[in-house]
Amino acid sequence: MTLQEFNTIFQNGLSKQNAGLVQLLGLCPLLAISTTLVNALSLGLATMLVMASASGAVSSVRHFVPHEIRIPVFVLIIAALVTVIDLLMNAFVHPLYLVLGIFIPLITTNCIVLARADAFASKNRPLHSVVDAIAMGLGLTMVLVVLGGMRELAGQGTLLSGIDLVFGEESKQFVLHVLPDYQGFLLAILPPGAFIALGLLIAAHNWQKARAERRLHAATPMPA
Amino acid sequence: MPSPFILDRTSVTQVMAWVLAALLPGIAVYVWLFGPGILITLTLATATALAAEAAMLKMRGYPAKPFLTDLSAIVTAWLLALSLPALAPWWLIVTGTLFAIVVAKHLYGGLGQNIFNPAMVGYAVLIVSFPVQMTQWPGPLSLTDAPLTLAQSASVIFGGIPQATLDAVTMATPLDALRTGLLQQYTVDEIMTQPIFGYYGGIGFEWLAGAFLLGGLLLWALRIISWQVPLAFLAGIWLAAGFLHFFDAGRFGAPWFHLFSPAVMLGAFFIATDPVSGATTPRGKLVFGFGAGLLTIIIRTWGGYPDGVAFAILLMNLSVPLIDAWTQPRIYGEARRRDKEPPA
Amino acid sequence: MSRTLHTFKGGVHPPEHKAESNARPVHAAPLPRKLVIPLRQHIGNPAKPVVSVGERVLKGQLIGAADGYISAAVHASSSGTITAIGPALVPHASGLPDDCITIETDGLDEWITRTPLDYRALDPSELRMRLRDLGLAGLGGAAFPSAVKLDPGARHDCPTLILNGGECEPWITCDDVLMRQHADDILQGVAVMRHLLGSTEVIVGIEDNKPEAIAAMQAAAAKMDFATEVVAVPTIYPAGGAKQMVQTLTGKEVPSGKLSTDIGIQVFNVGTAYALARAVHRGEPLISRLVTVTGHVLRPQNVEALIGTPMQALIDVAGDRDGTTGVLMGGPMMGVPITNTGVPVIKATNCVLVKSRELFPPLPRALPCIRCTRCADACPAELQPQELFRFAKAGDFGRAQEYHLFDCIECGCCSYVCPSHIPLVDFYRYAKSEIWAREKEKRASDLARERHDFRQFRLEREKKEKAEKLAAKAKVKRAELAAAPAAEGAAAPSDADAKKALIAAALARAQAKKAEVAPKNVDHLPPEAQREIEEIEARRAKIREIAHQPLETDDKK
Amino acid sequence: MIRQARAAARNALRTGVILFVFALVATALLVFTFSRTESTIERSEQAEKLTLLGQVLPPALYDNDLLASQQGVAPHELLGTRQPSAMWIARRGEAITAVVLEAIAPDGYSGNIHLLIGIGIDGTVTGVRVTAHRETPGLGDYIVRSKSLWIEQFAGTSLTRPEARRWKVAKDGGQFDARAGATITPRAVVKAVHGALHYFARNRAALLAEKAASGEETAP
Amino acid sequence: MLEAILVMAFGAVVLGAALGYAAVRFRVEGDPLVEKIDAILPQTQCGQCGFPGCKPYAQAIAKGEAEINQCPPGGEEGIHKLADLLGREFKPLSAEHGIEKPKSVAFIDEQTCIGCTLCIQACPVDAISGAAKQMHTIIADECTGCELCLPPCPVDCISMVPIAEDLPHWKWKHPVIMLKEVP
Repeated sequence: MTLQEFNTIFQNGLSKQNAGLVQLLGLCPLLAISTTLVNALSLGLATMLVMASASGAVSSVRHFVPHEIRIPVFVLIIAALVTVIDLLMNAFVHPLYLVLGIFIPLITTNCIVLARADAFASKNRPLHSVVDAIAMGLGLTMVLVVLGGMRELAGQGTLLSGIDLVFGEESKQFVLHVLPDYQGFLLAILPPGAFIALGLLIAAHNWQKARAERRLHAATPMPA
Repeated sequence: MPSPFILDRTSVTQVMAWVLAALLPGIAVYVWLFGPGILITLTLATATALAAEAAMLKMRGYPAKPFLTDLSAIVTAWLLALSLPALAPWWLIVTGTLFAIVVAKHLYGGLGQNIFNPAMVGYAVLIVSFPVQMTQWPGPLSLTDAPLTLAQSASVIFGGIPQATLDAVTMATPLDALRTGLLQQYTVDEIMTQPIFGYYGGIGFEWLAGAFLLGGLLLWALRIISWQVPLAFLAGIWLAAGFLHFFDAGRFGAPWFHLFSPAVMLGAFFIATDPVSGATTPRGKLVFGFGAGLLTIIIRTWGGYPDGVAFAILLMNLSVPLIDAWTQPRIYGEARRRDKEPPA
Repeated sequence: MSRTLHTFKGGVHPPEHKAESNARPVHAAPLPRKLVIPLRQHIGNPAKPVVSVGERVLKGQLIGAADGYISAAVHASSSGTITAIGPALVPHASGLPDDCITIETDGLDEWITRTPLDYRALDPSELRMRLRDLGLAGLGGAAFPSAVKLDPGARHDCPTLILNGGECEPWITCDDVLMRQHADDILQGVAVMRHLLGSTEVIVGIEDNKPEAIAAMQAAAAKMDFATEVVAVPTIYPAGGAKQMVQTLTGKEVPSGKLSTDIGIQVFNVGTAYALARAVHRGEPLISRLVTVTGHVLRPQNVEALIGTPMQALIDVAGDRDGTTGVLMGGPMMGVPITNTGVPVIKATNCVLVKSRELFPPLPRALPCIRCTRCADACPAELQPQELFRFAKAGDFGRAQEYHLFDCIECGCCSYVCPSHIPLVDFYRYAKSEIWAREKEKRASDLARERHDFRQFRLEREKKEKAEKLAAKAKVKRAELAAAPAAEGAAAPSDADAKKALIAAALARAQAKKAEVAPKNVDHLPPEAQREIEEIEARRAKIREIAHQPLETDDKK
Repeated sequence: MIRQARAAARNALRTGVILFVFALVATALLVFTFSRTESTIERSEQAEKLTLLGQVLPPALYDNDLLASQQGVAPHELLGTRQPSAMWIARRGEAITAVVLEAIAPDGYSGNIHLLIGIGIDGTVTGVRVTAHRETPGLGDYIVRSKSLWIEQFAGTSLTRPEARRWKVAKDGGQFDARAGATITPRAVVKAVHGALHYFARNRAALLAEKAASGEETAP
Repeated sequence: MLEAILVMAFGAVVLGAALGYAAVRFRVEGDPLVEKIDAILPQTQCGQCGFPGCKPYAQAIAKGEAEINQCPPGGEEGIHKLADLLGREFKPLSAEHGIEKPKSVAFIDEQTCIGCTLCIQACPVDAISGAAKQMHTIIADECTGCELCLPPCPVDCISMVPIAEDLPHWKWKHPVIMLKEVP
């Protein structure tokens, strides 16, 4: 894998083909779980983990899978991996597992995982596929984190609340009370807030893209 | 420049100005009931709306003058202000107005493009986000010692007041009282003996509803609104509430009580009739209004928030494209259904 | 006897402005030095020039012959010399030039021989052809060839004949004045129409803001030998629209996509009846008409203008004023803006309306649509203008058609009432012409695909035929060769015979090659030609169909 | 036709086998993980429940295995239950010190509020927690411990402290304060806790006797 | 455990076999997509795309063997329509296949024409009539403006005449409402 390939894959994952902002895949967990930063980050990382292992697995067996049963095979692989992760989380980070709840098994049906398996991993070498999955997962996590941060900040004026669910009681000191004595803007935490915040994020992303294009246009002189 | 070359005199500005004028009787009764505080609320909402409108127009590259003078932003501001509790804190007014103008109106494309009624979006955002503040209504005239003066109102709105003081002034709105009473297993008749209730609706509140009705009839007389939406809306309320009341008068409020709440009259004549977010075909307007009325009663009876008018109208806003598509009227020269020739 | 009147939905009440021009006496406009006569003044095929440059023509002489069924002839409006045949500016919304015949008048105004027609004696179809050659077209505005409308068609008769004196557009009074002055002649024309259409009922519909015209028509009707009902209809725009007039007078609606003749009703403008009377009784072709010159002029009035007279000449008659901001042909609701006042008066010119800032203030800036549905309330076609606008603006022409775009009569009521001042009619015109253009394009590409496929098929077939022919020839040759030795007697086919067969085959190949060099198109001309003829027939049918559409808007004021 | 069908059958066999192999591998993976995590998960779940019980029961009150002491309780109006609910017995040494009851406040603003109520042997509330509710966010949800300390005010109350007429929210003249604009929810909770205390008082003997018996059964 | 494995295995076998059988048994021949693409293409049959006609190009696009931006007569509008139909991204017209020109028809200068019939053989839609040694004429209504008749003409008597906007072809323009300020 060359550096250039690596760069292209990462650019696609983080911005150009970003799962959350451009492809709009996997919105169900994206919207439901991004109430706080910690939740968002956890689900994002879990999804990334599933994606990386699923893509790697799919890519390694891609030559043995006939075209007509590729979807069942991919779903089988993904479902198995998700169940494994579900069990592991249940065993080792139980409080967080309780919060993320049904959204962990739901990763199975997260279109972004299957989409990458089918669109990329089934056509590329394992290393590329894993890198692509990580890039995509990171892109999704990024969006989730920003969304979670926005909603948590606007909704309850804190950041990193619930960190104790992951790192134990003593990590509670890391919770940032950004706006002390904040009234709380409930809408941000409720489902409609998720849609509005995601809409704003997508708008910002498009705006930034359009601006970059305009700059590029202005920079290259028109051929005579 | 193509034909036609002459125009009727009516303009958007005129239409909006009449809507504002028709709100005046309601505002007058409001002042009589709750004191002049509403004037501060209206002014604050108007100023916020105009500032937000101007800023958004500038950002979107539209000229400010024709759009600021169309008065649509002020209509939104007034409708929202009249839906808020009297003496609502200033930040509540500003937040709601900003949301109405910036998100509900301009992010959807500005005048004529908003699929939801902006004032109701502002209201919904506030009730969802700040349910406590949004349900603190001071008691109307006859139930409090004396209405607050303008200066006192200003200090309440801007200064904020201690919880205890507010608790002393506020009381449950008639709808709230009914709901609370029902949850405590009282019957409707028992609840209706509380002092907050008047002849038909809440004491004082029913006069406010009457004033809105008056303004609405004025708009109808001027042909600024059509008869279909308000009539269907009120019919929806009356029939739905009447059905439930008939079914079990002990557990469901009387239709007149529901009809004579200010929110219903304001909603029927000023909000559901908003042309931009409402249905456009004659039959569609009937469906739209009736649906909104029905949903209002459903939400009032079983929903999680005290009033349902705003949510009902927003929900019906959503279904407008469908309603319009399904209720396309017969055009000139098109066979009426009964005239249609049987298929050969 | 009074008739139950019906109302149509919608309509508007713009200020009438009729009094300005209907009080002054009618004069004939002075003979201009130059007449420009467009060949396309009517709906349908343009007339074909039958004169050449330099030729002297007499007043009333045929200079452009009708081309096909849906067409009308054009005539010299005065005597003089043809100076040009070719593109010249015409009154059209596009401002584009069109083919015209220019005559330099000699001032003699010398008539050709005019022969009145004995319409009762003539065969109806012969009479219609004569009327077509006399250039008769509807004078209400759409200028549909009258001969076609006078054909009752498959129904064989048209029981109801409506004479449209609605003239609902503001400012225009030419029909009003015509009815006041020539009521008898108009009814003479009606007599001819009755005869051709076999009508049993004649109704004249006149808006009730023209009492003098109603009185004049009633007086004239009393003198006729057939019953004519002169009915005052309520003044509302567009009461003079053909469909609206039909509904007001009979309560019947013209079915969408059909013609009023389909329900046994035909509608003519009063001016058309007058022109018809002159054509039949005096043998005069349609070379002049009554034109209202009004608006920002010193003496608003009606003038009798020759077809081809520059509009500026009429404005001069009425008295040009400073402060003119533009000129319209027609009324303020449906008129066409004229960019150059040198354009000629044509058969469809009912009014020359001079604008000024005071009379026609500039239209205010348009705001976005707020879906208030005032337009829907005003629409006489009972459409949903706000939806049509949305679809037209977005280029969603399919949906626009679903919402009955083509039932729009472009009366302008929607634009008139729009509080956002949106030029709605413009959007409908845009959408309609875009749809027509696309349909044309699609037909062209379908034709190209079909022809290409056929060509592929033909080439394939030719190849196959050639191969078959070759094989058959070789077989014949081989059979001959085989037969010869057999006839001779004994020997089995020898090597020499095989050789001969080969040579024969080669010969056949060479011959076939020769055949191939010959032009293919000639070979296959007969079936090709047959196909072409069929296609031409199909196209004609299509054109007929297209030409029928505008009928709906005919006689609109 | 027949050839096509035969080709299809051959392909079916091939894909069937391949999918079968994948399914086998995936299931094996799952079985392996499950067997390795099973015991840990069970421990986590128990710990979770224990934590919840611990919140309504001061640790000083018990030294037994609370989870093992779980018992069924028949539905009762005072508990607001329509289905059998659970109850846990706390012991210190051999003596029963407290019970934890499940109760439901049916008249919340929007539906049932599920409660866990710890009651000492002397009829004093040791703690109350809301385990599930659907109250309006921001309006009625301050009854949850993570949103506010409101629920803590029940600790130490009993049927007599305060007296019956003061078992109400402040707005109705009682001892328990409630936030302005949202009195329905706390009213429901207060009523439910009061009901549970009555239930305990009425069935105290039966409950404890039965439990003592069953406790003996489980004791070594 | 065994139960779970059995259920999984049984399901897998059945599903896999069904899919494998269906994939071969119900394979769909022919492609409705080609028809849809062909309907968008202008039917000029000019071959500028590198395929011998519009249909072959449509087939190539459907198979993914050709880009959507190889049709100069279809122009930007055509590319946009194709992009919408196929869910691909818009690409500007590829320069190597030609540039978008105004719609034209061929015109034969009748003075120069020697009647060689070469153009007749080249015309993909049989829009030229004439015979050997006789002057040829373009049937303007049927000419697609493909320019394929230009190269074979030995005397260069054919020229492309752009279709001018005249009154019968005039269209109403999209009305301009100035809502936004011009920056």
